[in-house]
Amino acid sequence: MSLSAHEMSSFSVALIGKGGSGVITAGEILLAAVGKAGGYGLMTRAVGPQIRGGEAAALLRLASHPVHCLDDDFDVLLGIDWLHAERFCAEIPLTTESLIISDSAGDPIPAEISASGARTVTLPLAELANSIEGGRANMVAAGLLAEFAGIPETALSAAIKEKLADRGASVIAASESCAALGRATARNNGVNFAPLHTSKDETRWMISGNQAAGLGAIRGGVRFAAAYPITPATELLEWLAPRLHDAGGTLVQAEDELASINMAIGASWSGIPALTATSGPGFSLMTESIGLAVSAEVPVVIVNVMRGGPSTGIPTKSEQSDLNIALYGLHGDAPHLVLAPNSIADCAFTTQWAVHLAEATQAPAIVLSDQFLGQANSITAPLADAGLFAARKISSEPTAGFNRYALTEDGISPMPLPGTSCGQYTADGLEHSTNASPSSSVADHLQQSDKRAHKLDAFEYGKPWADIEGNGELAVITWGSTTGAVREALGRLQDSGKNIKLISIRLLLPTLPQQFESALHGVTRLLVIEQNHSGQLHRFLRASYDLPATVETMHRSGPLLFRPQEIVERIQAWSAA
Amino acid sequence: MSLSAHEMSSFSVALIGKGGSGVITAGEILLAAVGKAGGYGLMTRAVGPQIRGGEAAALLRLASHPVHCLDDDFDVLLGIDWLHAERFCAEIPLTTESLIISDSAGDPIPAEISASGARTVTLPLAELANSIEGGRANMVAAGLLAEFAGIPETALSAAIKEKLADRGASVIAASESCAALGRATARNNGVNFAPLHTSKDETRWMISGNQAAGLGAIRGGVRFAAAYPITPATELLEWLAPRLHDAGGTLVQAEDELASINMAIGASWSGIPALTATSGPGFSLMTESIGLAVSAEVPVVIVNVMRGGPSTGIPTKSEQSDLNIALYGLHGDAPHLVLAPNSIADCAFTTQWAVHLAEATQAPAIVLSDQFLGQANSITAPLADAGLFAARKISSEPTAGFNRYALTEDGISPMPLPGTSCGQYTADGLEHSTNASPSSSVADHLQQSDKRAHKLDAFEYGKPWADIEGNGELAVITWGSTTGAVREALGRLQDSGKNIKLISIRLLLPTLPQQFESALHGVTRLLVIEQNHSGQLHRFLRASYDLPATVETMHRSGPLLFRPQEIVERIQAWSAA
Amino acid sequence: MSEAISQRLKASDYKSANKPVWCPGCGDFHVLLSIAKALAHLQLPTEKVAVISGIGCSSRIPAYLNTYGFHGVHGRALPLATGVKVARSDLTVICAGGDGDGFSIGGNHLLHACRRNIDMTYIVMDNEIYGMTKGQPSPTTAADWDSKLTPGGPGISPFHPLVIALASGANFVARAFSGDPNGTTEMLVDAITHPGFSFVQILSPCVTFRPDQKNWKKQVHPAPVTTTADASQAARRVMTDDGFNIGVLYKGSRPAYRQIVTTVTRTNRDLEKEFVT
Amino acid sequence: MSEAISQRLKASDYKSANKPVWCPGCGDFHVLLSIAKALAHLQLPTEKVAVISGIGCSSRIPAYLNTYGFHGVHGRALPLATGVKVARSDLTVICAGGDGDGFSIGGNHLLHACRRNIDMTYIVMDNEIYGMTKGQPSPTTAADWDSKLTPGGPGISPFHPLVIALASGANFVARAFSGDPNGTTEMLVDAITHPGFSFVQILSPCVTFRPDQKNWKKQVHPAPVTTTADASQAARRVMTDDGFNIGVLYKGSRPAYRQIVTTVTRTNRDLEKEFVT
Ligand SMILES: Cc1ncc(C[n+]2csc(CCOP(=O)(O)OP(=O)(O)O)c2C)c(N)n1
Ligand SMILES: Cc1ncc(C[n+]2csc(CCOP(=O)(O)OP(=O)(O)O)c2C)c(N)n1
Ligand code: SF4
Ligand code: SF4
Ligand SMILES: [Mg+2]
Ligand SMILES: [Mg+2]
Repeated sequence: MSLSAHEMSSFSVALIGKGGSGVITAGEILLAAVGKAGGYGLMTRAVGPQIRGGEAAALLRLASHPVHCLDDDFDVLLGIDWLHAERFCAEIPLTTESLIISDSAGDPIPAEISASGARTVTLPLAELANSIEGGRANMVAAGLLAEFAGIPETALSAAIKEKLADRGASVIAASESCAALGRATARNNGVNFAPLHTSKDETRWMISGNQAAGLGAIRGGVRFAAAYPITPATELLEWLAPRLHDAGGTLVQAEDELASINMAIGASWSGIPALTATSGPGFSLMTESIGLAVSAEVPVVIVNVMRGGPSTGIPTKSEQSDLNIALYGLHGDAPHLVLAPNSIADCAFTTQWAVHLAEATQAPAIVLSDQFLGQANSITAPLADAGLFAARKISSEPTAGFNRYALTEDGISPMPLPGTSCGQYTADGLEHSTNASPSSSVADHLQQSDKRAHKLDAFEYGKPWADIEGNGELAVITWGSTTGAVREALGRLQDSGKNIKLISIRLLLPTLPQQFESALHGVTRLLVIEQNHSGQLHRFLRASYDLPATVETMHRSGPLLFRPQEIVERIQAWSAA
Repeated sequence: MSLSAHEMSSFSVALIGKGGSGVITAGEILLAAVGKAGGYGLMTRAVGPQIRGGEAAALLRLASHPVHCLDDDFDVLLGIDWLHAERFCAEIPLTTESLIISDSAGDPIPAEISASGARTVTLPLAELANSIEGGRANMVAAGLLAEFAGIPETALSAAIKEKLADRGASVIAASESCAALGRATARNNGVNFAPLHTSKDETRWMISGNQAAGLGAIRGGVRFAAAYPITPATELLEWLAPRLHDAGGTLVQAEDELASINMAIGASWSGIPALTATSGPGFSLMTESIGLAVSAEVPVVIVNVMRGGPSTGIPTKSEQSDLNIALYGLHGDAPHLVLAPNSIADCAFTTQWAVHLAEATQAPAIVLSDQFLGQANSITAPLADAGLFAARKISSEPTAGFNRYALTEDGISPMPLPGTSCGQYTADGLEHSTNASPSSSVADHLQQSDKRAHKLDAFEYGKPWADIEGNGELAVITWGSTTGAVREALGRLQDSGKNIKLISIRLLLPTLPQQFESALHGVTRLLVIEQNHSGQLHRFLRASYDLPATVETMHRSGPLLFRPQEIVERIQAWSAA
Repeated sequence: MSEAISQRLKASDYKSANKPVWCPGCGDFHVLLSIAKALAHLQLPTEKVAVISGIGCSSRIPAYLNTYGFHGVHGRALPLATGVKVARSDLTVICAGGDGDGFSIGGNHLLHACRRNIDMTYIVMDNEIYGMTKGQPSPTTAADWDSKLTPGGPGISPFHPLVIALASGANFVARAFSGDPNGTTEMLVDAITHPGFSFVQILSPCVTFRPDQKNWKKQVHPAPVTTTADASQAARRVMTDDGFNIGVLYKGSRPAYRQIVTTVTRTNRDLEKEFVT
Repeated sequence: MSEAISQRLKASDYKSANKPVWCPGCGDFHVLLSIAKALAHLQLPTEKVAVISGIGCSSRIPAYLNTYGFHGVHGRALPLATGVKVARSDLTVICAGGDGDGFSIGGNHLLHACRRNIDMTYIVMDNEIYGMTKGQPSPTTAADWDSKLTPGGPGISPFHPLVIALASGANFVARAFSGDPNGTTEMLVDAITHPGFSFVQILSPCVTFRPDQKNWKKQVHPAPVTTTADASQAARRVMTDDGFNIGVLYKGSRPAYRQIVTTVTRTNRDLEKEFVT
């Protein structure tokens, strides 16, 4: 099988199997192994409707360079078995170049899958596994695929030992034997893939976006989290629970999201930087109290790991459709911050930055991650600490006549923490005068409204507001997880000599007219790409900025994520027009 | 005092007094009296921070033609006393032409008020009242002001009898005597106002926007309401409670807004058209479940009587700042209807229409009223029934293989009501296939997302989507209660020969690109006027429509409402530029 | 149990064609069966029953029944059901869900639904866990039950749903065990026919995240006391029992909440007259 | 009561300069006084006290105290206070509000705050009405109390906040009457010093919308029983009393919920190591 220069550096493989077949475990081992070998990669999973034990798929992309999205199609689809595998069809695109591997003794490949025209090969996976005491077919598959990808034995073996550490020595031994059989089978099968180029000596991290966001939060100074479980944000909270405790903080499980956001606001108001994480339905429940944080000027970070909407929607799938509610979902005029990480790794930086900004501006910051970023596991270079920390403007020695909501030049008023003598005041969601007493006066409302807007508009955000890459008259604007596929598409176009500018907006609110204008300098045509049904970013950009005369948009609802090639094709058609 | 032709037809008066002074009662009597005389008018009230019994002001505009906003300034300010009266300064603009009346024996006029340069006169209000057994100064004031306004004695007397009916004959007699003394004093005081021209024979209604919305709801077919009290929506619910019962329906008081919206959805799903009413904080709590109504395709009407925001904000004052959350506040892509009445009277029509549209499209409809519209009392011509009624596409005899969420041409799928045999299905907030079973498939999500958007986009809304008046290259766009002041300003400009087009949008969502384009036909410059801090309508219009090259905006937060003259001046400056 | 000659509906007639997403062995399968059997016992027309739920494994149940159903949002099943029953007194309304849905996020509605005493039956499939989100403690989870979200345990004592129901005014309070479908069916029949708000806690094991609950079948036992009509006595009993007393613990006689009276006593014309001045 | 020589804070030192918006004669004036007196009795530094509330007439109270305060949104005072106390165990946290705020929209948080048993005091000024919104029934309003929103009365029986608190695990439960500021002060001192979650229902008349409550001063009487440590006994007593028993009805000994341990046992560096593969 001959691969193009580009594709050679990345190898995509899907493992499918029914509940208990261990495809997820095998996928995780492969992912870890590529990391140990000094490569890169990512893995997502797809599951059937069953709560547990239903059919599952591990979707992997192993690479010699950092990757931020799945590839256009899969080089290999391996089915331990094919029960309900057709359900995953849409998520596992195959071409005639792809290879479908199935068990010689198993069921036939479902018609929907073989309709792809991919080449097929049957191998005695189960039989090989059965030849080893305690052997399992998923481990044979792992060995086979590792061999295809060119992952060295040492890396795979280390990954197996780590992953199965708590299952005991005999399970590990059997797994290694199975993997070895798989490797041998691959070598002897006439199928060849170019091995990945990896550099063994570099340290790699294995991290999901939810973990990265948790890490960013702790790095930023968060020491209190309130939690109500919801897919796909739960793991962020579960990751934080023990670690916050060890960092000198705590996590409290709340009775609902109304409680969790208020607990976070209470903790923050009392001086401990605080966060909560949720997804669309829970986020909806939080908006009233996020407005309280706006009015009372209390920093707080809310991570919304977006899933398919509206309503309960599609809890286990990704979509970028909570942009509207994040931007506009608070009642009244309620200036606040909205940020979005644009890669799994960036979840760490963006969350850390969000903590820093919320604290510095005494405002709520909403971080829009999504199911893909949050739940995908990735192999990356270590994520550096951005060095940004909660640095609130504290009033540590207030004097008589002190005004909590004083009108300052930058709109940020020093805040005394409870315990500070002479600083007593009552924080309030009612409109108030500078000295924090409730007021319905025209002048107070106008002053405080101005102040709340101004403090965010006037803040110096610096470069991270957007990732801007490339040059040219044509630009693509995107945000969040879609950036991965867009970036890769633009890279491919560049390889073929076509320069397109990328603007991936990390700080969505407040709007930054000057920065935006200079980012658009020289751009005559714009393409807006996003993963939702109504083109929310596009409308937001129209509302907020002066755009070039020609703007097009590429958007569709989830759960099918954009792949680089469709973007390449769209841009080619667009730029040729 | 000589008045211009325009001003002669409207007489503005403010009555101020401390708790118990009866200024609100006097104001209500005056308002009713002008109605009985065949005139028009409106009245709002302002109160101090005290829960009850604090200082209060009745702000009236009595007129010979329908009025939809307060006038630029007040012809007369009468203080029964002046305790804390300065708090109302901003709301009671006075000019050097205005007249301040105070009690000869009372405290001096506060400096903030007399700073207006208005003429002042002292009259022995209390002394006159004391000359009558059981007499009260507020009734002397009522007589005095009725005389100034040219309201006939019969009308005033009828209004007194009606208002004080349950206080007994002696109170009524004393009040009438006081009023007579007031009248005599007015006649003998050298101060003259041109009397209002009214036509006694026409029927008038006295109605507030909250009542009108209630009436519209019942006319539209609503028979179930769920309630959680909140200022300024409570009166709507309180008005409905006994009347829904008498109309063969009911109102249930819920434990919170999460419950009230769900009760309404449940009732509607089972076949009874349903409504709930709230204000910003409560609306925030409802958004998650409004999204459920979107996904499950259940009609429901939510009236948001807006108040000052963000957060608890200014509960007793008006603002148009919940437009953002109404348009964009649901998570996911969640197409729904947003409407706004643009006058007190229009609260009846718009709410009735909202019920009709929600039922016809099986979608939630949000009606954005506000504190001014809701709580102002007005004298209008009787409000005709628009004849629009809940007409849901019911599936009354479903047959085997029936699909609740079938893909139809207009996107609206016939809905069986519980009790219908063969129609059993489970309504769901999870994404679903046409037969209502949960689905996370790419195709189902896309189809249903398309369907939900399409059914609203394709519906024939007809003319009421906007009030469009006048012609010309210059146009003003506005919405909701601000329309009153804008309309009057444009009327004045027209009187002086300047034609400006008015577009007051009643149906804000879905967007109607064709209708909008034809409304803007020939318009080269646009001014957007609204009552909020961030220019929410302006941004929404930019996001949704192609606007003329030159667009300006006039917006400010509440609670100070726009007055016609400032709009006139702004338009003059703008159109001259 | 009366026996009709023809067209008698069987339990299976109350089940829909949808295959449950539940894990094999989940207690909720038995609850589904018990509901179907109770409905068959009562011979309620399938289209005259509305089953309303929130979100959770257990809350998936409406789709598995061949009745009308509404799978609402998390925690709001009771107000949704309230709207249905107040508007449509002709329907038999069953509200169903989990301990997370009903006692955590939905706790407030439980309080007020009990007070309101609407004629419906509320079934909570209590597995002392959030199953759907993969194993976090619910309000009925023991204080020391270790989980990722609350390492070492939530650290707070589980609360008593039945006491809460009694204190708030539920009119019928029972505890059932899913592993005994016949007993559960009987209790459900009783609950559905009893006027006002009936609350049935069904201990329903989560085999996936609470394998320890497989022991429940050994722990449950019939309540050693008879049904009382004294709420305070019932509350005291429940507060001090071992949590495994199975039976109808309380039956009250408070009148159920009013429903829509569809008679029109005032026309729109009458309403309009109010405004004439 | 010990007496310090100098700098002893007086009750008035705990009051702020803000003038209450309450109606003359409102029971909440006395509650304000009682809180100030209790704080003075305990000689707590003003800046070490945080008073957290929701929305309502009663919820305005933080602004009238010279402590730190947070006037949050309607119904969410308890979770706000929970965040404060968990984060800052050095503060004395008092949560305060009305029966609408605490039992209607906020009912769920009451259940869970009691369970969580955080060391704070929750004061509900119960006037059996929504005062702020001008007179609608609250969960403690009698079934037949007529109002515009519920003509003829809400038609549902009032619920028992104290039983709910007991059933959910509050560690201290008392009922006070605002018209007896000295008795109330004493109870508040007791509540604040008792570890864990203390719940004090203060009957506090709304003179404007419930003029009938002026009678309360004749109806209240000391509870005829002594404080118990048996929650089920206390619950039964409260369920059957006349609602006017004044006194500390229950004192438990459950340990209070954990608070932040600010010791760092794992650095960021340590955390990062987890990810290395
Ligand atoms: C507003 C909201 N918050 C959180 C969730 C996530 N969620 C789904 S089910 C569930 C808990 C389910 O537990 P339970 O009600 O006990 O049902 P079980 O799965 O155990 O049957 C949660 C927290 C959600 N869907 N919506
Ligand atoms: C989310 C929300 N819903 C409704 C309101 C309106 N509201 C303000 S106070 C209140 C009730 C207050 O009653 P209670 O807590 O008993 O306090 P009281 O005024 O009687 O002291 C209500 C419903 C609100 N502010 N926010
Ligand atoms: S996770 Fe537990 S509750 Fe959910 S279906 Fe499986 S066994 Fe049942
Ligand atoms: S309305 Fe009632 S509760 Fe509110 S301040 Fe007045 S008396 Fe007090
Ligand atoms: Mg459960
Ligand atoms: Mg109250």
